[in-house]
Amino acid sequence: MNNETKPFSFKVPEPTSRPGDEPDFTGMDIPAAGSVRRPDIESSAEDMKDMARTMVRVLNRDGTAVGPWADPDLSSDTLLFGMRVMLKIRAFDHRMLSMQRQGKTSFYIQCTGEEAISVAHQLTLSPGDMNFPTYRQQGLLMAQDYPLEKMICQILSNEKDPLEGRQMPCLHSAREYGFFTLSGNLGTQFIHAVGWAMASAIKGDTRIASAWIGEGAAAENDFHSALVNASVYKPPVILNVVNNQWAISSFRGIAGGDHATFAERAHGYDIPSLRVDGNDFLAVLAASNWAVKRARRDLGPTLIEWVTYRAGAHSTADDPSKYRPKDESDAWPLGDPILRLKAHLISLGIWSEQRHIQAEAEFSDEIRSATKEAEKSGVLGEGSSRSAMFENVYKEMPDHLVKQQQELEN
Amino acid sequence: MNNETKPFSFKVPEPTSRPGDEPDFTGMDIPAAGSVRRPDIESSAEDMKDMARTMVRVLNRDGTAVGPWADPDLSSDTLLFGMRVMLKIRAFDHRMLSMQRQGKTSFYIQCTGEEAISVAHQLTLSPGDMNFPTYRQQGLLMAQDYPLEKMICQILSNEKDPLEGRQMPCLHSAREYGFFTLSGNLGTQFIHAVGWAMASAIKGDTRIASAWIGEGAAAENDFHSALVNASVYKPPVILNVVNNQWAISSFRGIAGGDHATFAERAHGYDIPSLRVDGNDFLAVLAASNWAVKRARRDLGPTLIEWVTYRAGAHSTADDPSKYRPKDESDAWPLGDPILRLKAHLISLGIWSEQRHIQAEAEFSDEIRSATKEAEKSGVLGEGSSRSAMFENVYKEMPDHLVKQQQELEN
Amino acid sequence: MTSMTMVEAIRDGIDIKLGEDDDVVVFGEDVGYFGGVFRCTSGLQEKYGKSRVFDAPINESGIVGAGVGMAAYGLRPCVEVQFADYIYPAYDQIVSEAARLRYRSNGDFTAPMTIRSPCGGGIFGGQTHSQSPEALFTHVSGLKTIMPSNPYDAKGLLIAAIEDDDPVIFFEPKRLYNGPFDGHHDRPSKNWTGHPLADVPDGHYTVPIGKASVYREGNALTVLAYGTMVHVSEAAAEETGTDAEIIDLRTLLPLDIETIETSVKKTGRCLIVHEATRTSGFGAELAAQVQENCFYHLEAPIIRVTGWDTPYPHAQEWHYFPGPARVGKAMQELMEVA
Amino acid sequence: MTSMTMVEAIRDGIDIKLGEDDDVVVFGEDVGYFGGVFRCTSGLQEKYGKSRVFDAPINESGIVGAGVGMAAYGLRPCVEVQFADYIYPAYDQIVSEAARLRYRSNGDFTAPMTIRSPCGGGIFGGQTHSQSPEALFTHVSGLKTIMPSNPYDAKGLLIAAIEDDDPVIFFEPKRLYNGPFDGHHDRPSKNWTGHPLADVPDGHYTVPIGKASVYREGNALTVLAYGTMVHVSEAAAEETGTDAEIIDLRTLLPLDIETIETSVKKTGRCLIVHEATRTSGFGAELAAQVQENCFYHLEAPIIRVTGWDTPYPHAQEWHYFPGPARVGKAMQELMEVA
Ligand SMILES: Cc1ncc(C[n+]2csc(CCOP(=O)(O)OP(=O)(O)O)c2C)c(N)n1
Ligand SMILES: Cc1ncc(C[n+]2csc(CCOP(=O)(O)OP(=O)(O)O)c2C)c(N)n1
Ligand SMILES: [Mg+2]
Ligand SMILES: [Mg+2]
Repeated sequence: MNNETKPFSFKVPEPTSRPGDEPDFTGMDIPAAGSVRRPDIESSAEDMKDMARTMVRVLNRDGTAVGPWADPDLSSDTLLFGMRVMLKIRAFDHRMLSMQRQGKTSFYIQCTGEEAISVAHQLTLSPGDMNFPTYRQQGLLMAQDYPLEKMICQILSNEKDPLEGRQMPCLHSAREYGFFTLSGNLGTQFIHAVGWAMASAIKGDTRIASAWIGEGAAAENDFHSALVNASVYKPPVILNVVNNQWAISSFRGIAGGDHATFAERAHGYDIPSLRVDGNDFLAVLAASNWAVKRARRDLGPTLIEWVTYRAGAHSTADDPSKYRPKDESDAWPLGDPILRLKAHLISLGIWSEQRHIQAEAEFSDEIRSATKEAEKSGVLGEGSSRSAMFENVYKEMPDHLVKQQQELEN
Repeated sequence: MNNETKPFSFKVPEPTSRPGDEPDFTGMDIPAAGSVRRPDIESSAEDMKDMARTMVRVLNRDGTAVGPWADPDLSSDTLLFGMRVMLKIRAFDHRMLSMQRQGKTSFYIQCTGEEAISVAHQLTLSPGDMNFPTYRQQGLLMAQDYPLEKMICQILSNEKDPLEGRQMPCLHSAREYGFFTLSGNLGTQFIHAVGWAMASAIKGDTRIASAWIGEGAAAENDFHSALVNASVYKPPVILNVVNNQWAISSFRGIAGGDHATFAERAHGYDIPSLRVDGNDFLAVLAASNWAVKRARRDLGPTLIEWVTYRAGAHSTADDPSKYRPKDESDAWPLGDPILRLKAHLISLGIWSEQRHIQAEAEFSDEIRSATKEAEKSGVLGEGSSRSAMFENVYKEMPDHLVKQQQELEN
Repeated sequence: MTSMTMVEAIRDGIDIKLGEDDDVVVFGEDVGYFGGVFRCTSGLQEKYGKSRVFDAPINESGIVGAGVGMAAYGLRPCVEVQFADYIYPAYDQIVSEAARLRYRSNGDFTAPMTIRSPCGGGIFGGQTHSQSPEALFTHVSGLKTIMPSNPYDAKGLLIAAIEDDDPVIFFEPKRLYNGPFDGHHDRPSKNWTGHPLADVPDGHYTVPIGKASVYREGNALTVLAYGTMVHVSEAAAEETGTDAEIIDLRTLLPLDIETIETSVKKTGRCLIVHEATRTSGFGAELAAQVQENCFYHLEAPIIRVTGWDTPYPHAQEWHYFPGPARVGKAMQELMEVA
Repeated sequence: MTSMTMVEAIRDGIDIKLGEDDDVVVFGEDVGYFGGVFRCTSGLQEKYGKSRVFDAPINESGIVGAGVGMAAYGLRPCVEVQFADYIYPAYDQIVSEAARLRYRSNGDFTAPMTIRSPCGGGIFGGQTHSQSPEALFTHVSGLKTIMPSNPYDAKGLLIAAIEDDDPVIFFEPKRLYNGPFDGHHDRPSKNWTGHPLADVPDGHYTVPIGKASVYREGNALTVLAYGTMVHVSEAAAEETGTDAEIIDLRTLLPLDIETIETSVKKTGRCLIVHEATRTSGFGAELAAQVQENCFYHLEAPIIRVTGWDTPYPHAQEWHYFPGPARVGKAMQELMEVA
C-alpha cells in the first residue's frame, strides 16, 4: 500500500559544537525578561501549555527586575541573603575541589553556575517540607545555614561524618533540614518525592515535597513513574528538572531534549509546568513561589524546567574539555547567576563591587577555618569506625551480621 | 513565606459509574466525523499538537465516509476483506471462550469491540514489517490469514502448538507474519519495537516497526524508555496506545488518562501524535496509513492513541460486573466497529444484512471445523513434549540442563 | 479462632493493621475497588476509605518507589505486586532504595514497608505467573524475605512484617491461597477447612520473623522447605514412609540456622526442596550453610530437589514442578547412602 | 602479541568485532563521542561512525530493551551499563526479555547480545560504584554470566560473548582495568606491563565460554575464585605459603564443574572467594555443587570468604573487601582441619 519508501538513515543528535569548534547557542530562543505572562495558580495544565516552550525571566540585561514575575514585595534581606549563600557555595566548591586534589577526599561535585536554583528555591520552602535532591543541590543545605563543618566532615568521611563513612562524598542526608538521603542511583528519588507528598495528602498534612532531577536523568524510568503517580493522585509536590545542558559527556539531545522541552513532558500527564531561566535568581524565586503556592493550596503538582548550564566539570573524575568546547561556559547566553544578581543588587543600591569582594574574602576565610576544624577529625576516611559498617543495615543487627562482625574482629 | 495553607486531601480518581450506577459517558468529547484536519505528514510534533486532544473520525452516523481522512481510493475489496476478518475474529473469540469453559484451554483473551484497530492497521503494513503486540491484537494475525488451526493449537498447548506448550494461550509468536513473541509482562515490547526500528535504520533497511500497548500498561516504565529512545533516534516506528478505557478493574484515570490524553504524552518527546476513533475502521485505516507513510519516508515515529472500549471481560479469569456497570458497553458512544463498518458497506451497496448473517455462519463453521481438527492434536497441554521444556533455553543445551533432563527422565 | 483460607488470613492480617494503625496504607494494581485479583484486599477500601486502600497505576517500580517515599514520611505501606513475576521492574527501587535507605542515611531515613506478592506455580500460569524469585531478595542486605505455608503463619507473619521497621518481601504461594496443595494435581483439590493451621486466632498476633518451625518431626532425614513445598514434602514423606523431619523455614532472611542445625545434626541427612530454578536458588545458600555448620554430622551429600533451570513452562508445568514423586525419590536416595 | 591493559584488551575485542561484523553495534551512556567513562570504547565512534557506536540516554532499561529489539531484528548489540550498580533498572528487560526470548518463542526470536558492565570495588566508590551482582544473573536461566580476571581472557571471552547466540552478562572488575590488584591497597599500584596474561594476541581469538582455567596449580587446597579475587587469592597463597590450586572460573554460568571437581577431589579442601555479599552469593551455588559432587573427598567444610552482608561502605572499603589477609587466614584455617 505504501510504496514511497527509501532506505532509512540512523540519526544520532549532536551538540552544536565539540572541542575545537566555536561554542554556538544561536539556536536557543531566549525571550526578553518580563515578556512572559504569569498564569493564575489555579490554571489547568491545558490552559498554560505555552509556559513550557518559553522562559520565565525577571532580570533585565541592566540588572533591573521587570514584568509580571517581578515581585515588588521582595525584601532586600532576602536578596542579600541569597547573594551571600551563593557566594558561600562558590567558595565552598572551590575549596573542596582543592581538597580533592590534595587527596583529602576521594571525590567532589561542584554546582558552579547553578547556585541560584537551589538557593532561591529553598527560600520559598518552609520547615517540614522535604527536598529529594540530586548531588548538585548543596544550595538547599547552604541556604539553611547547614553547619559547614558537618558538611565537610561528610565529604572527608571522617570521624564526625554524620553518615559514619558509609556514603560517598556529597551524598548527604539531613532530615532535620528537609534534605532526603541522596542516592548514587540517578532518578530514584523522583518517585520518592511523589510518594512522600502522597503520604502528606493522606495524612491531611500541610507539608510539601520538592523533587530534583537532572535533564540527563530525566531519561530514567523513575521520571515516568513519578509523573504518572503525580498525575493520578495530584499530591503536593514540585518536580524540578535541572536542565544544565550536559549529562557527563552527553548533551541534552541525548536525553530527548533537543526539540521538545523538558517542561513539555508534564503535559501528557495533566501537570502544569513552567520553563524558567535558572540563572536568574529572581525568576527562580518567583517561579518557585508560584509552584509552592499551588502545592500549599492543594492544587497539586507543578513541573519546573530550570534552564542553566553546568559551568564546571561533571565531578572531580571528569574532564569536560574532552567533549565540549573549553569556552562554551563563557558563551552561555544566560550568564552567571551570581554576576546577574550582583548587578541587580548594585542597581538597587544595596550592594557594591567592594562589598562583593569583601564577602568573597569572608567566605573564603570562613570555609578555610571550617575546613581546618573538620580536618582535625580526619581526612579521606580516617577515623571512620569499622563497626559502623555493620550497623543500620537493619534496625536490629541479625545474628548472621553479628557473626560476620566477629569474624572481622578476630 | 507562604502562609496560605490548608490540610491536603488525597485524591483517587474514580470512573463516572460503578456497578449499580447508570453508565455515563457524557464527559467524553466526540467531534463530528470529518471535522478534524489532516496534517501534512511532514508536520512537526509542535505543529500538530491539536491532533492529540481531538479525535480523527471518518464514518458518519449514517455510515458514510466524510472529511479529509476519508480515502476516495479505498477499494471495496479492502473494505470487504476487513469486514470478513473482523467477523472471523469475533467468531473465533466466541468459540475460544467456550473452549475455555469446556476446560479445553486454561485461558483465553478476547478482543471484542477492538477488532477494527488491529485489522485495519495490519492492512497498511507490508511484508517484513514487525508488530510488537499485546495479547489483544489477534487481528494482526487474522488479517494475514494466519492458519486458524495453528492458532488454536497454540491456545490448546497441544502437540502441534508451534511454541511446544511453553507459553500460555494467546501468547503467540510468528516471525513470518511480522508478529513478535508476546510477553506476559506488560509493556516490555514497546522499547523492543523502538530498538528493532533503530536496527532497521542502522542497516538502511526499509522495514518499519509497530508497537502496541494498552492504556493501563502505558503507565509502565518501558513506555517512557520507548518514547525517550524514539525521541532521540527518530526511528521508523509507530507507537500504538490502545485506550480501551479499562485495565482489568482500573479505569483509564488510574493510568493518568482522566484529563490528559495518551496522545499528548508524545509531545514532551517531540513525537507527532494522533488520537483516533478506534471503532471506526476507516479512521483506523487512514490514520495508520498516515503514520506508515511518515515512517517509510524516514520522518520518524508517530504515536497513535486508539480510543475504544473493552467490551468483554479482561480475560476468562475476570468478571467485569464486579467493577463496572453491566451495560456500560452498550452505552459506549463510539459503537461497535463491525456494526459501523457494516452500515458503511451497506450504504456503498456492497454488503447486506443477509450477506452479513451468511458470513457469520460461514466463519462459525470454518472455525468449528478448524477447532475439531486442532483438537485431534490434543487439548489443555495434551501431547506437549516433556523434553521441549529443556530445549531452547539456550541455543545449545549446556551440561547442567542435560543432567537435569536426565534426572527427570530417570 | 476461625477457620480461614490463606486469602482470608492475609486479608484479616491487613484488616487488623489498617484498624490498629492509621499509618498503614495498602495499594497496588486492582487492590482498591476490586479488592485484588486474588481477593486479598476485598472489602478493605469500603471499610477504610480510598485514602487507606487504593488502586495504583500499572507500574511496579512506582508502587514500590512511592511506597519508599511514604515510608520515609512515616507511613507503613503494605503494597501488592500482582504476581512475583512482575516484581523485576521494581527491583531497582527495592534493592537500591528500600533496602539501602537506613544504611546510607545512617538511620536518618528508614523504609518500613511490606511488599506482598503471590508466587509459585501450579495454576497453569506459564512462565509469567509462576515464578519464585525469593533468592534474588535473600542476596540483598537490608531486606527480610518471608514465605508462609499456611493461614496461621500467613496472618501472624504478615502482621509482624507490617510492624517491622525494615522492608520485608512477603511472598504468598498462590497455589496455597485456597487450600493446602501437596503436588497431586490430578487429585481433587483440598480446601483449608479442617487443617490445623487453618485455625486462625481472631485479632492481633504475630509469628516472629526469623524463626523456622518444625513442621513434622522425624529422625531419618531433615527436609528444608518453605511455601508449597512444605506440603509436598509432607506428602512425599508419608508416601515413602520416610521418617523425615520437615523444617518450614517461614523466613528465609534472616535465616533460623539454629533450628536447621539442630535437626541436621540429629538426622545426619539433609534434603532441600524449593520450587524456584535450581542454580543460585535459595537452596544453594541452605546447602552452603548446612555443610558449613554440620559438616561432621553429615552422612550423605545434601540433595536439592527444585524447579529445573528453565523458565516455568505452561503445558509441562507438572514436569517442572518438584512434586511428591521427585521429592520422595530423593528421600529414598538419601536414605540409601550407607 | 601486544602488552595490553584490560581496558585496551576489551577495546581491542570490541574493535575487532565491529570490524568483522557489520551487525555488531555498541552503545551506552557516554560510550560514543567520549568513549566511555572507563575509556573502553574510546576512538571507536570515530573509526566506525555514529550508526555503529553511539551515546544512549541515561536509561539502563532502555539500553537493554532497545538492544533486545535490535537483537531480535538480527543485530548483535554489545551494550554498556556504566556501573554494575546501575544494572537493576534493566533487570526486568534482562530477566523477562533477553533471557526468555528464545524459549518463549521456541526459537522464533533470539537475543544475541552482550551486556558489559564494570563491577567490584576498590576505587573508593561507595555503595553505588562497587557492587558485584553476578549471583543475581546466575539464577536466571537463559543467560550466560562471565567475569574475566585479566586482559587475555577479557578479550577472548568478550569476542566469544559477542559471537554467542545467547545473551551474555559480561562483568569487568574495574579495579583490574589498569593493573592486576592483589588487595594490597596500601602498596603502589601495579600495571599490566610484564604480566604474562597481559600479552594479548593481535586479531581475533576466543576464550571458550564455560571453561574455567587452573590459574595456579597446587595440592593442598582448591580456591574457587573469579575476577579480582583470583589475584587476591594468589597473593594470599604466596604470603601464607599455601600450596593452593587456584581455579579462575571465568564463566560462572554455564559453570565448568568438571575442572572444579577434578581439583577438589585432588586437594580435598575447598575455599570459595568472592567480593559480593555472602548470603545467596555465587559462592553458595559453588559450595552446594562442590559438596554434591565431591562429598566423599572433602576433608573439611567448604569455607567462603566474601564481602559482608552489608552494602559496600565508602570509608570502610578495605574492611569490607575480602583482601589477602582474610583469604590467607581462611587458607590456614582450612589446612588446620585434621
Ligand atoms: C542509574 C544510574 N545510571 C548512571 C549513573 C552514572 N551517572 C552519574 S551522573 C550521570 C550524568 C547525570 O546527568 P544529569 O542528570 O543531567 O545531571 P547533572 O550531572 O548534569 O547535574 C551519570 C550518567 C548513575 N549514577 N546512576
Ligand atoms: C508487568 C506486569 N504487571 C502486571 C500484569 C498483570 N496484568 C495483566 S493485564 C493487566 C491490565 C492491562 O491493561 P491495559 O494495558 O489497559 O490492556 P487491556 O487489558 O485493557 O487490553 C494487568 C495489570 C502484567 N501482566 N505484567
Ligand atoms: Mg545535566
Ligand atoms: Mg486497557
